[in-house]
Amino acid sequence: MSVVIWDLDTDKVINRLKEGKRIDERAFDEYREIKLQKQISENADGSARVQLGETDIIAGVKFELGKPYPDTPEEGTMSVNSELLPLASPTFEFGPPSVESVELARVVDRGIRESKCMDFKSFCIREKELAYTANIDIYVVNYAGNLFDASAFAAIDALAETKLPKVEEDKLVAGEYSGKLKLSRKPILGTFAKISNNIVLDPNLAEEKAMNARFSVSTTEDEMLCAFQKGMGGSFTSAELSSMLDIALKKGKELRKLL
Amino acid sequence: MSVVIWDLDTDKVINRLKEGKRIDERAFDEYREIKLQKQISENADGSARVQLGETDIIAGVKFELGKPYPDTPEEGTMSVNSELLPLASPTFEFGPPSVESVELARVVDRGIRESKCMDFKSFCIREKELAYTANIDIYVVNYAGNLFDASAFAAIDALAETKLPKVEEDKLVAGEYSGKLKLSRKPILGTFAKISNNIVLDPNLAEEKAMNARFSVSTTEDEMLCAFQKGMGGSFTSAELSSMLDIALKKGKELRKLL
Amino acid sequence: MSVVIWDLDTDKVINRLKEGKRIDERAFDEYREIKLQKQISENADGSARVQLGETDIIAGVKFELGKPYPDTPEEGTMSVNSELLPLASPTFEFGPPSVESVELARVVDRGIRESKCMDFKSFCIREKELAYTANIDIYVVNYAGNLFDASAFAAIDALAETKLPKVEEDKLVAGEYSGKLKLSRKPILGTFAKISNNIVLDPNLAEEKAMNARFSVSTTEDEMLCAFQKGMGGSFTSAELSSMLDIALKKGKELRKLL
Amino acid sequence: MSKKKEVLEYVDKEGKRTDGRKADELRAIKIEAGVLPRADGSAYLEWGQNKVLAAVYGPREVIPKHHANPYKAIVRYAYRMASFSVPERKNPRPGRRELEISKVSGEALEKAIFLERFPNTAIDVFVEVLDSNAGTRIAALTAASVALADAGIPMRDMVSGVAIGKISGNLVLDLNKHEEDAPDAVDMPLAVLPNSEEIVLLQMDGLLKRSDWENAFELGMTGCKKVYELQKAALKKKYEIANGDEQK
Amino acid sequence: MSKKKEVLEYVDKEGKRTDGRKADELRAIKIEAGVLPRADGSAYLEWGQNKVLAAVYGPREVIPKHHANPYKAIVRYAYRMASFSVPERKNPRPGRRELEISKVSGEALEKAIFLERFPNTAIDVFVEVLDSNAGTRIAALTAASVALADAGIPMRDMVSGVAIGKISGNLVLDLNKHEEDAPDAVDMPLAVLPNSEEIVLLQMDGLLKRSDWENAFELGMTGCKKVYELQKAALKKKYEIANGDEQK
Amino acid sequence: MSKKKEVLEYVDKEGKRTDGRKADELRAIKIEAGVLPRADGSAYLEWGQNKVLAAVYGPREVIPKHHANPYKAIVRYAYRMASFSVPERKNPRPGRRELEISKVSGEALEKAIFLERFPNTAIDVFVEVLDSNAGTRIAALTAASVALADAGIPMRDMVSGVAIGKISGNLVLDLNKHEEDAPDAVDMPLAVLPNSEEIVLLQMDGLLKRSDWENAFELGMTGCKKVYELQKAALKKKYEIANGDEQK
Repeated sequence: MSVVIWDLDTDKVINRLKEGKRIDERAFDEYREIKLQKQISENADGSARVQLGETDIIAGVKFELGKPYPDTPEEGTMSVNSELLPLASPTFEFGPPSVESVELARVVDRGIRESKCMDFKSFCIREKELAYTANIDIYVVNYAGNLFDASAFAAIDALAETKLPKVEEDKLVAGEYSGKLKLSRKPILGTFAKISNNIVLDPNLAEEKAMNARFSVSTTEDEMLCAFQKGMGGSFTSAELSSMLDIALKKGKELRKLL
Repeated sequence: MSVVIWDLDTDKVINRLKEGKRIDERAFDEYREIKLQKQISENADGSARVQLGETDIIAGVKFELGKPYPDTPEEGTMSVNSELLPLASPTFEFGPPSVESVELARVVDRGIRESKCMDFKSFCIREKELAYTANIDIYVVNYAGNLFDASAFAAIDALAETKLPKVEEDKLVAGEYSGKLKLSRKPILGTFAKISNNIVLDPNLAEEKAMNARFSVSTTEDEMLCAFQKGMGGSFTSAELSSMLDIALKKGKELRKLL
Repeated sequence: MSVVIWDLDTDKVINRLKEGKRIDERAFDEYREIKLQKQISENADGSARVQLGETDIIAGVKFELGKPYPDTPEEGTMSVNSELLPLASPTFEFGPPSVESVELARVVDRGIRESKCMDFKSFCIREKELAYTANIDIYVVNYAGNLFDASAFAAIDALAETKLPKVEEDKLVAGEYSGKLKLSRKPILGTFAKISNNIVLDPNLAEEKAMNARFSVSTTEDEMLCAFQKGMGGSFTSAELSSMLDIALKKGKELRKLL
Repeated sequence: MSKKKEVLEYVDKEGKRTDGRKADELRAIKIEAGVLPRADGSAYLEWGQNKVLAAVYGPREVIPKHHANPYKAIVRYAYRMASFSVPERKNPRPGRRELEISKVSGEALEKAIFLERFPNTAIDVFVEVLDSNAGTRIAALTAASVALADAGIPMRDMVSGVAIGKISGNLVLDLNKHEEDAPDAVDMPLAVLPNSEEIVLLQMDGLLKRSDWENAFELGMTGCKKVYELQKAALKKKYEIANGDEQK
Repeated sequence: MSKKKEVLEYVDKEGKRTDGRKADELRAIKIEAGVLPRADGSAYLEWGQNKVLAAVYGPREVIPKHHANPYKAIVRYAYRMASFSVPERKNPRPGRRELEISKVSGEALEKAIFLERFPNTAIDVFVEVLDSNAGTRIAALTAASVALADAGIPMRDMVSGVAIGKISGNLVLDLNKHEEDAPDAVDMPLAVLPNSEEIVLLQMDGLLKRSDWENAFELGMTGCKKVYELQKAALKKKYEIANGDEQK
Repeated sequence: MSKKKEVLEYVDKEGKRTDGRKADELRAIKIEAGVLPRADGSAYLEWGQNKVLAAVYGPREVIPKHHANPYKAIVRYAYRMASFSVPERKNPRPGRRELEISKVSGEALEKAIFLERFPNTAIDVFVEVLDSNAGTRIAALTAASVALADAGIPMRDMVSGVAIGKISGNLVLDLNKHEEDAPDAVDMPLAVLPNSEEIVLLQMDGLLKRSDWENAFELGMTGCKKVYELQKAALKKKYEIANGDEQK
């Protein structure tokens, strides 16, 4: 029932690009429709659901308490985890995290962490002894291309809604909060696919299967770039990079307004 | 050397049941012969071996010390683990716990825990800080049907023999004890197999292979039911349930006398 | 590119032994050439690289802090780990430690530990609370026979170069040291292969494939034996043992001079 | 001092529970079929605070092949809780509770499906719990049953479920977490084929009297039938929408 | 202060050990063959406080197939300790010690079995330690050897074992845990084919003089031969019972 | 109080960095090809304090077979750090960082190799880091590229890499660990095919201005070309030695 013949799709994607068109008629620098649902889980300290076209992501934030790392005794930390749920695609399976899932989590992590949007010092409860860890868990529930941008968007949206749980006797009090998490920036990830020699923003499933190189960049409201990730066996030129950076900054601004 | 043709056995089981008989001539509500051996391991804090027909189970109890859970700061806890050892059957293999082994451990666990036979408050050594955990480990050494009842029986028998190890300087003193574990109840598990439309107690290996539904209930001396588990793809009617509950209560009383 | 026909090699090994010769012309009690490189990693607290013929081993020592075991409250400890890296042979794969890797680590461990060359009491920082653990990690980077002796030699050499990291506020200070690790003995492992009825020291790759029994003994400068390990499906006589022990003591002395 | 020790009034004199429900009243249930485009069938379900997504893939090839049954399809059911779906963060790896629930839930679906029509295949059912407040295994199974129908898999009947509870001596339907945490609470998840009233899932924790069984089952059956109506309505709604689309 | 530092008299002037045994005296050994009906062969063995169950399955198909040897059967040996068989609870997952013991024990059995008669098959030997007090690997191997014979697997010889020890300068047989924990204890597990006196298993921990080897081996050999007689007796007893049954 | 807060001068008025290097100066690099006899190709590389060993096996059979690609060879790249190669002991099991670096590094090699000539095979690249001080992924990839050439695998071009950094507002090449730990440090690992100047690996951490890209890339390209010369020299040296051997 889920038979997909990628080669045919790939041919179609490439042939349309030759005519200057994408198979779903979008402009080369156009995102699919984005739907955002906030606070989808009461038990989460923050959560969001993002649908980017048919790609569907649930992100939730949950704090835990722990000891600060020895080299940052006055700071808490964050951790991003992702699961490509078998709900989301006939090709996803349970098991240890795939390398794709690891890359997804780490790119989302760096896009947020390197923007310095969170003040990890504010996570510290007692120096050297007790600090919050923000666990950001990303669940892919429908896979239709560009998990990177949809996941990063869901993560930053969940964080924007996140409250810090109350701490009593060095334990978290479930369901009680001591304030909102402050975000000084809202980084937005922009991911491009290179297909033949065309570069398109926000590849859908068929485009992802046809792409030979991928590039992602996280951008902030103050026009900074805070993480790059090039992937796949193909290559980019310096000029292509320049162009993608410009588009990502522009599109990042538009997406940030949706938050 | 261990070739077994289940289909033939299944036919035989079903044909005899049509004649109102079980293949080993037992009554429908009759247990196989039960042999009980107490204290089979000196290093265990409590142990027992139970043979139910050819099914052969070793259970041992071993305490550890740990921190109470935050929501029960004045209580210790228990944990049941089971292993379907490759000794026990040509079909058992080493590896991560099979789902059958997980279900076995959890049904035994609930049969004991939900009877409230143990006073977990008595496991507490220092509130919020130190409490006993009773590890009940079940090893299946010969598999000949109805692991549930044999394992539950071995577990409760091992617990009935269990002594609490002495604690000094917040550590367990190996081989020294501070008293016996108190059990306010002795729950007995009763497991039924539905084969065609017949329901039999204590299925043997051939009957288990022929069964399409399974039901287990844990009963106590004060005639309480403290855990149900329905398994397999078949179904039961409410009336069948009523009848199994009555038999389990009656048979539980008989088995409890053997402890 | 890595096709190896072992049977042919095995025949050649056996035929040469019949003529009283080894395929690489060594005497039966002769080691291959040994090259030793010290301090190959600055981040390690001690490290060494040993090439025994083409067999190539990297060993590194790294301390961690932990709680002493309850039964030895005044002692630290050591732990040996080995990895048969896929770099080292077309037959090695990533994954959980193979039983060969476990045996290698344990034989190296016992050869060192049982010689009592380290004073584990000197590893204790605060009784019952804090002590050093010496992690000795062995990486096989080229596999050409007799991993046991090469690994044991690399381990003892790394230990001979090892410095104890400074401890401040119960934490290790990276890159600062409080003194050298003292070794009261330098145990040397000697490994023999039985091929047909010949016994040779330091088997190379082809000899290992042809051997039916293996024996290893660790010897010290004060002529003590401190660990035996017999392996493989073949057998030894008591007289063969006597002879191997004598050779190992003699050759151990020679190798110890290289340290 | 411990919260569990407080003597609580779980059902007041007028028969009202702490959240205002009557003994036989279910929490609000919302079901939507066909919500995940990649899956062969899917459903989203809210049951009080519980939120679950269910997806069905299959009948499809079984890998590895020796797990296949030459006489019928096998059902593989995976119940999982999102790490943030519970008050204290759950380790993302599946625990023993999730494995057991997956086993009995998959078995509960078997009788409802014409498995014998699809030998050598697997029907995979995945359910993810996004938020929870007691009763998630039944919420998951209810959603899974709708997702199976949405996938067009031929079924004898739906599987409809509810949990029966006992608190402070009263049999009630569909315990919430506050009630489930009562010191003497009994929790009995039940799932049936609503037309034949056959029991396909039954578990129970707590101390129950023998004489309670018949009443508890009867109460549960009325709950299951209410759930059944909601399941049918969700499927009908999707069918109407699909039909409407076609007629446009 | 530490217990290990106390100067202990492990062997008194009359040559008696702390548990009353003489230097060359084994602890009480009891062996029963054929105790697990599902297995092709099995044995239960008590050796002092040590208690082990051994089962043999095979020769049987090797899965995965590329592990098979086209010239002979492979022996797969699993030594495991029950979590409660030791003073401090053991993690149920097999540790590195168990894996190493399994490796050398399986290898020790190879020469005793006519493996070449069963190419492409596996002979699986499983041993579970239920209680322990020093010497379990030898107890396990001794039981395994009886279980192999009980399975009717053609053997050249039994494998019989014993541990030789040295405490306070005295060579003794079969250390118990108290002796094994002595600060200068040497422990040397040995297993042989008793008829040919070939060494098939040999390990040693502790500091031993070169000149001790020959005496240690001789002492060990006498112990192995005693164990061999007990193994034969257990098999004979089972054979007689089986025979008796047939003649009824 | 924390060390990171100190205002540090990372580049002085004369443009010198704390270790005396100029902005566009690489640390000392030493490359040796063909160092591991069992491997089909190998290399040892030192880059400042970084030390790595790389080995290549293949093209060889893919197991399991369904991972193979019928149109071209697949590249499997494993970057691992020895437990003692970092200031604080690393758990020997591969972490998520190692898995991600392995993925992007393997992908970076694909375009350099004529993969289409070896359908259904795997080219396995293993790199072990023995000592580290910032920049190990680039050191590893540089060594891997030499090992591939040493294995005689037909290549379009080498893969040559360098990390570009930004500290205290200055773009510099090849950050060391001290520089990388600066509070405002930017680290941008880059790898290219030096002849076509195509980018095959690019990552970046830190806050970078848009306008920095072009300058950063240009700086990186000069670094990559220096590395390329060293790679070629190492291969030439090995070839000469090998040739010399033949001519003896």
